[in-house]
Amino acid sequence: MIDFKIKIGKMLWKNPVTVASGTFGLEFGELFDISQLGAIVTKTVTLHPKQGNAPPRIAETEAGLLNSIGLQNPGIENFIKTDLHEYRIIDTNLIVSISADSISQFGEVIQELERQSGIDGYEINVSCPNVESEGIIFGTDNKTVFKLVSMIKKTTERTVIVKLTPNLTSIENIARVAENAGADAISLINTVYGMAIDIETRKPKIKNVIAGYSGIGIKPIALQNVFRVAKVVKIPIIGMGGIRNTNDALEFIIAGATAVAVGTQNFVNPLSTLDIIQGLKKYLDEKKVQYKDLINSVNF
Amino acid sequence: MIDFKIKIGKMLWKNPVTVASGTFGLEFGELFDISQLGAIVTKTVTLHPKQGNAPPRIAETEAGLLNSIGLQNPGIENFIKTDLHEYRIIDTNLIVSISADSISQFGEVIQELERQSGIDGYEINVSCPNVESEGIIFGTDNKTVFKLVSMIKKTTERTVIVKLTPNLTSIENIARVAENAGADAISLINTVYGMAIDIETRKPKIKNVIAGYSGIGIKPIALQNVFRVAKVVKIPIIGMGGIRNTNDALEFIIAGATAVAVGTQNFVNPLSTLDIIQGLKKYLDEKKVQYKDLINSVNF
Amino acid sequence: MFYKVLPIVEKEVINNKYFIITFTNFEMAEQSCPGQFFKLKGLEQEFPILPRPFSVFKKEDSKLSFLIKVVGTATKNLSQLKIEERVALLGPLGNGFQIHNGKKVLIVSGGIGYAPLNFLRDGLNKADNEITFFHGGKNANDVFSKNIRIYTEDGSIGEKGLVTDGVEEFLSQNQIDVVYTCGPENMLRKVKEICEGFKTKLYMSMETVMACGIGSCCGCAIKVEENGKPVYKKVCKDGPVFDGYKIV
Amino acid sequence: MFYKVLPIVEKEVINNKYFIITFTNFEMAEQSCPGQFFKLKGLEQEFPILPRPFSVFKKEDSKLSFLIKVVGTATKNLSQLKIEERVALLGPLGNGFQIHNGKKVLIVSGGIGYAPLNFLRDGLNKADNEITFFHGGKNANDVFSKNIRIYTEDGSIGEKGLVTDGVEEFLSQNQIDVVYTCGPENMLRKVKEICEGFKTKLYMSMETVMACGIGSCCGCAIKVEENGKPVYKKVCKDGPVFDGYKIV
Ligand SMILES: Cc1cc2nc3c(=O)[nH]c(=O)nc-3n(C[C@H](O)[C@H](O)[C@H](O)COP(=O)(O)OP(=O)(O)OC[C@H]3O[C@@H](n4cnc5c(N)ncnc54)[C@H](O)[C@@H]3O)c2cc1C
Ligand SMILES: Cc1cc2nc3c(=O)[nH]c(=O)nc-3n(C[C@H](O)[C@H](O)[C@H](O)COP(=O)(O)OP(=O)(O)OC[C@H]3O[C@@H](n4cnc5c(N)ncnc54)[C@H](O)[C@@H]3O)c2cc1C
Ligand SMILES: Cc1cc2nc3c(=O)[nH]c(=O)nc-3n(C[C@H](O)[C@H](O)[C@H](O)COP(=O)(O)O)c2cc1C
Ligand SMILES: Cc1cc2nc3c(=O)[nH]c(=O)nc-3n(C[C@H](O)[C@H](O)[C@H](O)COP(=O)(O)O)c2cc1C
Ligand code: FES
Ligand code: FES
Repeated sequence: MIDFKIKIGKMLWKNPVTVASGTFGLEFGELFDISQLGAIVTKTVTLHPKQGNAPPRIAETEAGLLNSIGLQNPGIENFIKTDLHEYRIIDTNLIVSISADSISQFGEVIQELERQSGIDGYEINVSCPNVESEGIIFGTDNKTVFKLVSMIKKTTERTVIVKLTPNLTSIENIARVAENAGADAISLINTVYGMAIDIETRKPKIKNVIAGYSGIGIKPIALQNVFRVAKVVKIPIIGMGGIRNTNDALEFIIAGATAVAVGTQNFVNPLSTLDIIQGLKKYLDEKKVQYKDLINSVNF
Repeated sequence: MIDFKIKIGKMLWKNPVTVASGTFGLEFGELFDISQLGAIVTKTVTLHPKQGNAPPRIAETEAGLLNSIGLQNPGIENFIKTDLHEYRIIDTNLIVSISADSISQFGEVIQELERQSGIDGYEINVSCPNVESEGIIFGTDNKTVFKLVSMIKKTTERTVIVKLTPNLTSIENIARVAENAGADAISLINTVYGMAIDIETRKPKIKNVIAGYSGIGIKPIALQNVFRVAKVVKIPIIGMGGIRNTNDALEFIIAGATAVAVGTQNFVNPLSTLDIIQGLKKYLDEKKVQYKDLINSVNF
Repeated sequence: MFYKVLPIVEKEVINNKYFIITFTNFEMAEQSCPGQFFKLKGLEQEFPILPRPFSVFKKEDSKLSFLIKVVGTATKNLSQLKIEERVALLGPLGNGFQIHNGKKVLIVSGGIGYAPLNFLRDGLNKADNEITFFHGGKNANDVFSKNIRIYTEDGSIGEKGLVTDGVEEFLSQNQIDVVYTCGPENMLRKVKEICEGFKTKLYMSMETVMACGIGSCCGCAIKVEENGKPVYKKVCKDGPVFDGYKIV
Repeated sequence: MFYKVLPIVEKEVINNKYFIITFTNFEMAEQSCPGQFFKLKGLEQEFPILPRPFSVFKKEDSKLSFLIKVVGTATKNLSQLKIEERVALLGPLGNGFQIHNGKKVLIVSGGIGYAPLNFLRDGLNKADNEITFFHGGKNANDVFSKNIRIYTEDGSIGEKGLVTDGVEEFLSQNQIDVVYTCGPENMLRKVKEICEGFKTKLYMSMETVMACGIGSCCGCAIKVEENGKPVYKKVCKDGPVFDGYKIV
């Protein structure tokens, strides 16, 4: 029997496979038993409801997907009343992805969630603008990340995962800062800035113009980010960015990820997480490797 | 007759199509008359010869190319004796791409080249480490770029193009800095950091581990960089990153590029630059647009 | 809703723009109602990445058919598949058309909009509706049935003109309870305008680019009026069929 | 060197691993010498992106043939092309084998390494060389000619064993001037070791991943000894054939 239980912060995962925030929902439960996942990461929720960006919000490029959903979500109060009730009874780890406009608003969201049972961890989505500092993206500013993560760690005993954006000069620096501030794990990468134009109409293919690029086209970028971060932090990494199948997942694990998340591929094959869980088992079995020996095992 | 002569600094280009540094060489002259290009950009040359990185240097990913050539080149002296002699007699603009370890070494390279005729411009490749500042990549540090470009502008009357790396937090800032320091044009993007692993051997597919990612997979990234830079600078932009055909080139032009460069696609179809020149003519003709009205014409 | 990989069991090439592919699956067919759709992707076809949405065109016992128009790469790839080749299907998805009983209904179809409306007709027939079916296309190639009132822009078959020309005339001469429509945006807008005048019920099947197709990603947003306010609805889950008057 | 889009004029499927495709072009054929190669890519096949290098396997008047082994996506894609479908060809590329006159030569081929050596044999024949041809493969499927000395690992045809076993024996019993070889890395290393003992000339055709194929990108570097020092050479332009003793 292959054992690939892993620990992410205080959480024990039965396997290292989860889903990327925003690409998954309770609807997948109609297709398979989602308690089979190592963890479930919710769509990002915010304090107030968000109606999201004007459409078109999705466009396919030659080798990936552009999206600009604009964090459409019902707000924390409605989230608690609706989705959370269903999520919490699913027998696996529940990670709520959260975002906010300011550090204090992050605090408010966490406080709301702290009153709720059934949540195992938070994923802090820092890929959005901080209104308190001229709209600079939280995740690109070391000081802000330090303050934010420190604050959150004081507010909760639950596992705190910081989800990094790749759109910056040094992913190592920000990862170190997150670790120093007490983050239990790091997940990366969020989408890469991207754009596409319809040459007939000269309109941007995404109404919001600059969008988030995901899918197979970003895999090499995601991998190098995971690899670089794994060299500088001790906390576990949840790797993502273009993972479609077992082989892609293995690349991330070898590069340094303790767990992997599937995003865009959920839209292609909604069962791909299950395929990957099976595929990883098979690989470990055939290669007679222990899962922990596979993590961060690039052979130079 | 379609007229798409453009000005890049002091250069007049007969059309807006050139090649990306490192993906082209005199060898292409055996396949077509390369004086038909708006300009030719040489491989990056350095002061001293460089033997380049250990192989494998090239790996194909699902949607692009990874390379880590390590700036293999014969050094400025040999370049002048060999390639430059052949390039200078080609009846189009010649842009020599240069790089160095330090600002002063950049100066030495330029001084060597200033003694040579037949060069129309320099492309300053700032995607490499600066030994004078702990190996930080030149192109990610505003102050260094300012000093470097100012120095070069004092050294030469020729057109100075700064080629930006996309691996940073704010491409706008560095572009503005380059413009303020006197750059005549900006070219972007250089390759994106990327990586791939062979899951059988667990070896990185590129010996040097982290490599430069190019080709269609980076097109959305390149486009948004061009678009963002076009909003903040007045000097012309030479756009590149994944351009394969006329439609791709048009996206860059609409996003804000005055000229476009073909890189990886030269390896797929060595005549693609010619196809694009023809294709652009046809588009302008059919749409009855002036080329200058197409540049930076996103229709929101 | 199911995700299954199924072989193509029948394929009919209508002309160089349209084809029909058929799959057999009891559960999927059983659950499919008119107006619902599936996401389809050839199993070996890596790019484009996203499976594409296609309405159920016909259901016969366990057989599900899709009428597909070749417009870009994904549809071209599907058109090249042969019988026995495998396709990944996700569905049935979305909310179909509401079917009333014993009404006088008009179906207005434009181009490939015919696909869901063909299946709808079967449903309406079973509920004893009195159906008039108008279909418009650019030319004879865009016509899939001769049994209905046809308009083509070039007049190569049926009446020359836009299908909406006929709709206006027809509604002014007939008392119609419900209008069902699917087709290009311009046509939908025009149909809505016309129907407003006659105060019919109006069901419209909408299209947007889709990612998940099941309501999880919020990618397929469309602006719809709700309690007098514009809100974003998901075409894949709240639609694709909407009250035509509520589309903003 | 030319870049041309040409239709496949002949296709021969040898077994499920190997096939031969043939093109007709006078200029390309005229310039091609044994050991040279072309980059090939199906015109409609977008991914993988890079055209792949294949040695000239046979030349007959204006006809150029390539023997291709299916190993990954690009070769699989090529294998699926039918006669008349178009392929973009760039070539001939690289430096071929040096052909001496009237020598005793041994050709040592492993697997798909047979491709350039087959064409080489024709060239050597014209220059009055006395040729012995050894070929090794995993099994009978890896054998393309019966007219030569065959080794297979499973003994399903020819002698059972590695081709290099035979080479050792042969060189110790025969006075050979020149050895030409192409095949998997392990085999090349072993051939080199053996030849060193017998002081034959040794020409080796090497493989690396290639991007431009014409000497512009420096992507295909290989370490070779030059004036006693290791330097990087371009397999696509300085090779693919190298003095086997100089490979580091
Ligand atoms: C609910 C619904 C039902 C549909 N039913 C049918 C049908 O029965 N028969 C039929 O032929 N077509 C149907 N379509 C349209 C069909 O999905 C598109 O024609 C198809 O996606 C085009 O893909 P492509 O790669 O060939 O073209 P592309 O070149 O990719 O795109 C052409 C156009 O197709 C649309 N499109 C592209 N990607 C997507 C996507 N991921 N999701 C949705 N639309 C996209 C866009 O409007 C785009 O401009 C339906 C669409 C929807 C939303
Ligand atoms: C000079 C030369 C001559 C060759 N002649 C022949 C021949 O006559 N017949 C034949 O069947 N094969 C030949 N090959 C090998 C052939 O090029 C590879 O098998 C082919 O590129 C594999 O592509 P793929 O996508 O099917 O496999 P992949 O899965 O992409 O790769 C399998 C292996 O092929 C090699 N490869 C991948 N990409 C490239 C590339 N861009 N350039 C070169 N090699 C690559 C790598 O070693 C890789 O591990 C030759 C190679 C070279 C360098
Ligand atoms: C449609 C869509 C919506 C997303 N929404 C969110 C989100 O709400 N919060 C978040 O942190 N990341 C979001 N992401 C980013 C993904 O979680 C993931 O980091 C990224 O897509 C890279 O993984 P992939 O290539 O496997 O999709 C979204 C991605 C997509 C494609
Ligand atoms: C093999 C290879 C070598 C390159 N060498 C250089 C170089 O020497 N100097 C440079 O500025 N950019 C170099 N580049 C980057 C390209 O000039 C270009 O910026 C990048 O590849 C993006 O364009 P593309 O996607 O069209 O290839 C190289 C790219 C490749 C693929
Ligand atoms: S396509 Fe994902 S919510 Fe509709
Ligand atoms: S492949 Fe470009 S130099 Fe050899």
